[in-house]
Amino acid sequence: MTDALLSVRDLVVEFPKRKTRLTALDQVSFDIRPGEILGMVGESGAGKSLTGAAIIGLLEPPGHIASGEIWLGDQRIDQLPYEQLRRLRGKRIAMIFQDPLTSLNPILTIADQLVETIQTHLPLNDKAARARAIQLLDEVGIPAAEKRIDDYPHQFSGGMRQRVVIALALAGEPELIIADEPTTALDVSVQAQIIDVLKRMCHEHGTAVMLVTHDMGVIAEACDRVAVMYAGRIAEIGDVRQIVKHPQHPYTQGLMGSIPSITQQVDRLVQIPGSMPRLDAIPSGCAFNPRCNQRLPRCTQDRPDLITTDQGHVACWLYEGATP
Amino acid sequence: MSLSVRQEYPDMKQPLLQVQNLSCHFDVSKPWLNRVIESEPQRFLTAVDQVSFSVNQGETFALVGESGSGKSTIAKLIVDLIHPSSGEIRFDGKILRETRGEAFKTLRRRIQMIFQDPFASLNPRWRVGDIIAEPIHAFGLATSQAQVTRTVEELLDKVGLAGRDRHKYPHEFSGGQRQRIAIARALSAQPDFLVCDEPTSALDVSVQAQILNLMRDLQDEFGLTYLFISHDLSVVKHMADRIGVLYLGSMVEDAPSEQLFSQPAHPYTRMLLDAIPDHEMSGRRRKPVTGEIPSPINPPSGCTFHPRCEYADTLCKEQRPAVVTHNDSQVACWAVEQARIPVKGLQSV
Amino acid sequence: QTLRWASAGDSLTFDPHSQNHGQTHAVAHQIYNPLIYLDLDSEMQPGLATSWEVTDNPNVWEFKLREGVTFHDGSPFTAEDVVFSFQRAQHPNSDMRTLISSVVEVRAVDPLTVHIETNGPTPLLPNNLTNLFIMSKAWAEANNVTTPQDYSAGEENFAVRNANGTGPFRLVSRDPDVRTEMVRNDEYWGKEQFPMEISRVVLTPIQSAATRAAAMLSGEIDFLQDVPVQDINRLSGSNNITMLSGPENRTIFFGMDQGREELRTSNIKGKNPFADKRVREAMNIAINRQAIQQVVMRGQSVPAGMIAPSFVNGYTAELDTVPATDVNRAKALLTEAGYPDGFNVTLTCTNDRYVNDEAICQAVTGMLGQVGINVRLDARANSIHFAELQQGELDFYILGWAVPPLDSHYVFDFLLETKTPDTGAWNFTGWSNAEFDSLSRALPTETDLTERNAKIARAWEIVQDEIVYLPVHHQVLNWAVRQDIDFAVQSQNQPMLKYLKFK
Amino acid sequence: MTDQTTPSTPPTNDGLVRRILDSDLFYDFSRRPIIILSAILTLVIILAAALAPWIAPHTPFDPSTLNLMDGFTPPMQPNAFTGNLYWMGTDSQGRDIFSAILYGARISLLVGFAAVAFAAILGITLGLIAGYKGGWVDTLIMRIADVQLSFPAILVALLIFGITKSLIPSEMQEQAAIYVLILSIGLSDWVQYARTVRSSTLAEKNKEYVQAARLFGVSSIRILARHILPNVMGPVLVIGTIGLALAIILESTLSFLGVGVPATQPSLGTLIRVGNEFLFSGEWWITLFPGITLLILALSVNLLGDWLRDALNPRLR
Amino acid sequence: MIAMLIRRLIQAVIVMLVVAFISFSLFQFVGDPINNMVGQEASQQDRAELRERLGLNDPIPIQFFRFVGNAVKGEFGISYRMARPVSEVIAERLPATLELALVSGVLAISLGIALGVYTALRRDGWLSHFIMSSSLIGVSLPTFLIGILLIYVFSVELQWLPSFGRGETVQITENWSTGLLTVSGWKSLILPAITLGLFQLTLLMRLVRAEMLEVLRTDYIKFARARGIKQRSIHFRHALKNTLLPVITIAGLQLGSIIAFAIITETVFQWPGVGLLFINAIRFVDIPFMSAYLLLIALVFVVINLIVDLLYFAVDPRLRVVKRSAGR
Ligand SMILES: Nc1ncnc2c1ncn2[C@@H]1O[C@H](COP(=O)(O)OP(=O)(O)OP(=O)(O)O)[C@@H](O)[C@H]1O
Ligand SMILES: Nc1ncnc2c1ncn2[C@@H]1O[C@H](COP(=O)(O)OP(=O)(O)OP(=O)(O)O)[C@@H](O)[C@H]1O
Ligand SMILES: [Mg+2]
Ligand SMILES: [Mg+2]
Repeated sequence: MTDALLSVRDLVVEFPKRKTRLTALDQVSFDIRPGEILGMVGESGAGKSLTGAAIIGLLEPPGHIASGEIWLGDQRIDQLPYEQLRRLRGKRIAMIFQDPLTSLNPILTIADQLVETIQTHLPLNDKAARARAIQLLDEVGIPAAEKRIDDYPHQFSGGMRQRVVIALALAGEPELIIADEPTTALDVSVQAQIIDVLKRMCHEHGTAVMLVTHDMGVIAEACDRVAVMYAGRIAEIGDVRQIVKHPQHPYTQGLMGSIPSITQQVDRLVQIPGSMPRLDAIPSGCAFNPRCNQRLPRCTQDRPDLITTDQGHVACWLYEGATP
Repeated sequence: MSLSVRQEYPDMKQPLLQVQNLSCHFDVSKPWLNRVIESEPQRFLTAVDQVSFSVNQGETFALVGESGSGKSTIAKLIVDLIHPSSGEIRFDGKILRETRGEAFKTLRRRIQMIFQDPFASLNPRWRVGDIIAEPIHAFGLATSQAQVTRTVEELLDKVGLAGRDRHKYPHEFSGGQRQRIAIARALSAQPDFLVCDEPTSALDVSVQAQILNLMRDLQDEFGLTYLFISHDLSVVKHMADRIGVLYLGSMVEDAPSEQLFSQPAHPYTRMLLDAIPDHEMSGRRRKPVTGEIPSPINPPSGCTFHPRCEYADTLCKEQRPAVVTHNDSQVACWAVEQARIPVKGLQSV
Repeated sequence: QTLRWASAGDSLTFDPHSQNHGQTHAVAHQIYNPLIYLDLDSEMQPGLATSWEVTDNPNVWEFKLREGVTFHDGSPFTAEDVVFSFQRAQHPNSDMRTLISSVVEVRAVDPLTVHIETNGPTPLLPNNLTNLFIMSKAWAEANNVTTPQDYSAGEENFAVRNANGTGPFRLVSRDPDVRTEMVRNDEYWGKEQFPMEISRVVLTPIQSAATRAAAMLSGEIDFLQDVPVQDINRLSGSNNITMLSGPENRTIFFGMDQGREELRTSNIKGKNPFADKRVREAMNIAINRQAIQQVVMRGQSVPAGMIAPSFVNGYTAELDTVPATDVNRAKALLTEAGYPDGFNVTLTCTNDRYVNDEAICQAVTGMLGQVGINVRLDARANSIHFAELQQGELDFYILGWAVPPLDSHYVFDFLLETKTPDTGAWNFTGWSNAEFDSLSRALPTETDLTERNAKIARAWEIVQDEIVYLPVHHQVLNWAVRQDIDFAVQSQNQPMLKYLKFK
Repeated sequence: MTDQTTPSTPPTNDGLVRRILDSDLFYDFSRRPIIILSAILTLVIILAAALAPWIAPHTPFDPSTLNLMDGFTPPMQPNAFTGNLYWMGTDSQGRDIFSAILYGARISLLVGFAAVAFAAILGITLGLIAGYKGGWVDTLIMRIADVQLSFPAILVALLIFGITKSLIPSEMQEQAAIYVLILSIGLSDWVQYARTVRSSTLAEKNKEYVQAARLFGVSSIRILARHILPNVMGPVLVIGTIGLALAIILESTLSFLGVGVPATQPSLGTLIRVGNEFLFSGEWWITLFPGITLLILALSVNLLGDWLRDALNPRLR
Repeated sequence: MIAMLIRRLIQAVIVMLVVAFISFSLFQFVGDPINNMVGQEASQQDRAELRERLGLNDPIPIQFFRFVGNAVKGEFGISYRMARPVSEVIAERLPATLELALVSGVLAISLGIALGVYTALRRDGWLSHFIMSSSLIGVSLPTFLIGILLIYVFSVELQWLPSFGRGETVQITENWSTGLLTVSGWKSLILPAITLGLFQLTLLMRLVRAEMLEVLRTDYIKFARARGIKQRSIHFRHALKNTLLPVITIAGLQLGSIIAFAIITETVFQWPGVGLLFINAIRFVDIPFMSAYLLLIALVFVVINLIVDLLYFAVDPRLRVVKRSAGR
């Protein structure tokens, strides 16, 4: 575990509601190693974005971390005071949001936003910061960066804006980037470009990435490891190849099967009945049990812990007894 | 009214929908005064440009293309939500826009649509039962309230919901369930033809699978014909019998599904196919896509795809390619026509 | 010593002959002098004239002028200026012309003597001259203001905002409705005669009653002219303020249109209830004047039985007795008159002219309601009220009347004589009585004072008997001054600041 | 377009109470004592005003029932002349302040509600049409709105007053006053509704449920009335509530300026205006009690409106 | 930009014409102007002559154009009430109103923005709650009551500040006298300015707060936080500017309505401005003054709106660079 850059331990995020508290993240644990790209998949509402927000400390009140620990290297960061956390953000952990159209401040130029970010984290004078900004834009593949740096966000197309966003995230040379669905708002064709940029930057800078998405294609293409989330819990974590080829958790299996394939023609897709439970109605035991076609009696009562199997980690009673 | 009884069509291969040279321009000019002062001409956005295709009874025709390529516009043109600038749309041999009275009402009833956003396509203030019953009332398909209720319950049952759900409001349902309600509403008009504009793109894959399966079941049961719009090629491949590829409002290729995937002719089709993420990790290399889709207001000259095309030459820049038919497919590409791109089976033309 | 003076309304113009308007005259008195003026006790005092008497020709009055008087611009005052001023005041633009309508000619006999010839014997001519100010002929000619400002046409001339008088103060600056500043005229002819302690006067009109009271209370004002009656207690309770009060030359009363066939605003059709004296009497005894005095006026009024205040020639305490309020008798009278269920009528009232005018009307509305007369109250600004009144469009209205000449004839002439183009200018009651008319018309030329007073008494008898108007009360004048000021009210509501002394 | 033959039944409202009690709105409501208090106070004032003829001890609008000698009776002290006791005192005419407040609130509320209703109906209708039809209809309506907007409420009201004053014969002015108030306040306020409804309509009309309805050949009017209208009412409710408070205040301001209802039938504003003259002279109760009533009413309604706005704003949840 | 300006100008002209038409209609339909001009005694023939002389027998459109022509020249006729040319009266009183409006406007805008930002940033602080609650009281109390209360407390009881008028004024030009150059002028200004500005202040404050909260929830602010940008910069560089954009419009409108609302304040404080004149004009049905005032207010609004639009243009890059991006 010592080699992990980010280590999340039993993270619980709660939203106080009328009478109860909603547990949006329930005992989430995972690690990211330096330079590694960890994918986070799961259906809408599974808690992917919340995990990212919790790590960088941007949970929106009344949401809060109820228990658990988040370690960045040797530093525990889930209880840092605001100012320390702020210094961390952008410098050690950066975040990219889904919508490039709304992520940039519309009334500041790209230069304004980049230079400010750079100077917040690096001791550079205006000129040097600007040079660095141009270099960053260059790196993420903005043509004629020098000319376009003084443009406003609305003068860029969607794909270009997402590149700017990536440049901004990279400005403080962070060790970890949390990318929350960086390509969902973009076209398939542009998607591939952005994923490429992201991958390249990580390799070049040795940055670790937590890539949140619900697109298995993106996961398969970009990630080293994948965590599958279901109803605020991690259902399975493992090597991307393992998960794609040999999913263990029945949910993952269903998920993989429900994606139409272009290589084979099937008449009916594999279909998981029902839908993910709402946070206020998570069934006892395994959250997936009402939809599971391999349900065991105990699934309805006892919650499975994440156990280690030879192919990764899975939270499912089917694999109980597998070697830890 | 009973749902299971359907008019039978004598020839299943009869084209139910024929679209010919359909074009749609939107006036995106600046206000008149600005134009005068800045001496700018009036500007039009060509959303759909000379598109022709036909859909056979009982088949699924899919339209694919990048965002802004005109898919939704075609869908709206077909269901008569907007009016074409030129070209004609024939449904069952009749032109919707030229029919009047009862015939118009009947035609209108026979073409229904399922929208992309299941959250916006249901009126949040209406109960599900009333939503589904709206077409029944509007088209006068029931004679009594009891009949309406029965039909609504039957429909809910058909799409995998419970009859008592009709008392609930849309917000009490998940996205997938709402899309089922939307489908039930479309079905309540007893249509023959369903235009489905990205019906699953707002849904999670597991729910998408449910909806796609449901749509297939309904097609089998009712003999429905689909115009299926999606940007997800793998979904399209799963659903469609025939696929049309749109680029900047023009149809660049129109081919049977298998053929399109196995022998893509147009460079754009190839590019799209190459860009499909390999989620199965079959080891297929994904080719990076070059460039971005140009503005439809000022489309490139000649073949609109030429700036992004590796096969483009001067002819492509200057002249718009004609549509070439081969086998069962049509392609609009100079390079294909001039055989600069090797396409299996095309040489025979 | 600066005096900060506030009033409800402002002077309308400094052109002394343009408007016959109380506050306009009140301000003008500080700057201009008439030949004769009324002092704090409403006694006629020599102003620019030192003496006046009828000459042998009963139609000609002789005025001796004061010697050594100069205008503010230094030019001397002569008989020519008097002749000029009278001519000016007779111009059609002048509002003062009716007061001297009897004047045929004004002649300068010598620089300090003028003769005024009237179209008949006019014993009360001096009474009409107390607000007739004398301008400098030379100055008027130099500034092209030889004719008065045509007020209704909106004309403005040099004299409107500039003044050159002979009075105790000279005008420094003038911002209509906002602020008027005057300084002491050290060349004033009466410099030695009067205290003349104020060196500067700043006049500010304050419309809102509450603000007026507040300004006085907060010490921003030294002298407040129109004290709201409800604030008298509060003001007099303040250590820094002295209240001055005295009878005012103004009586408030109600008029009823008795002449019409049918009232405009009544449910009674085909006849006019007001035409029946019993109805008028019923109304007269339905009004509880004491209650109005005590509650609405807070004691600051004198319940009235006649429409002339005590200092007017012809006034008697007997005539002024207030009828006892008797609701039952009023009801009986109405029944007798054929209105057992009463009737409807609209009372039209000002809300910005007289002290608590609207409240008085409301109170009367209630009182008449109690005897069955269902009154609808319509209160509005005085300009509209008077415009409609003068068009003869009102059935039942409020009016207040002052008698500057201090003689009953003024009341008769305006309010009671039969309405003709020349008489009864403000008689909108439709009341007409031949005997009364002949009595009244004989008055101006009646030189025998005993005979004259007898006629006046007889005329009043008729009026009182007929209950032509319903008098309510005589107003009491209240001024508030800073505690260290020694001053007294003047019944015309014209503060003569030259009399003001500081303790 | 052919209209449908069978009218569809409106959604039944069974279980409405249950739904309300279940709703987030109600939950939020039930947790805010101040809001509950505001609601109760508003309700009490409205009820008291509505029931004024039955609960008021006197009829202040009938001058013949007043005894002038009762004038200026201080609260809870017997009148010096008549010995009558009024727990809120009396005004210059001997009117019982408490009754006058009830009747006055009646007028204020009547004017407020009617003005809001008038403004809302006008604004909603025009907003719906502008938003749905678009094009020159939209431009025209919104330009008119702009012109209207450049005249603040008070000015519009004063103007209409000035005009009607000279147009209406004076004997009718009194009865007309209240309608003039309603008209002028309503006219000065519709723009807000129109703008809000228009922008909501613009958003709603492009939503797919509207397109779906068009597919069934539902007529524009029906789409507007049955589909769009219910969905744009949320913000209207908020504006309406706050507008009610504003209308009540505006009414009192106009009455204060002397252009409102006549003093014989005083609204809260007229009561305050009249009482204002007696503030320095020590008869504080004449203006204080109506003033407090007005403040409580406007404040409660404002608080409710404020809360409603936050509660209905999904982004604040 | 130019096109926008022209369009705005055309719109402004149309608005002014509409208002002019309303004003003109006042003359036409509200009472016979002749009646207001001549005395009771004027004969039928005098009236007819005057009609002819004033051109009241001309066709309505011609009269309207003459009215507009005169209005452009600043001639509105003679006030019925004051018997002086309306334009002159207005010119004399306008400085007082403008000064009052300006000071309250500045007060409302500066304090409104400051408090709005404060309460948005310290959303849950007790001070914010206090400010928000008292602001509600502020909008629930009619302006005139506030004025009266202020007079009662500060003039009558404490005797700190004058209760009425403008205090000493200094004549700057022939028509412009200012109270801003004297101590008593400023003292007199305080209470009316507060009374007048309070409502707009609370309105602006609530608007700024709501707008700011909205902006603080946007993605770009979240993204800025995620980049570790300093709190100060996020609040005042990133959020505030975006907040103020929509506020400009409202602030502009508010400034306009301040002038209109001055009517009440001027009545309460006997402030010698045009508002006080207007309320009297209404009471006296002084049509020439009413119509001139109407046009004046419309003009003020139109001008403010124009300025606001230009300001918008200067501040919002999305508008400024329209041309460049369209040219791509
Ligand atoms: N402010 C909040 N109050 C209550 N519940 C919340 C709040 N924010 C998020 N949640 C809940 O937390 C759960 C996880 O949300 P999250 O945004 O992490 O999902 P996600 O996996 O990112 O989904 P998506 O793919 O739609 O982005 C959801 O069920 C959501 O409803
Ligand atoms: N009403 C309209 N006015 C102007 N332009 C329009 C209008 N509707 C669509 N367009 C333009 O027409 C083009 C085609 O739009 P359309 O919605 O058909 O694309 P699409 O293929 O459905 O894209 P997406 O995948 O994003 O839904 C786009 O450039 C769009 O901007
Ligand atoms: Mg998410
Ligand atoms: Mg689309």
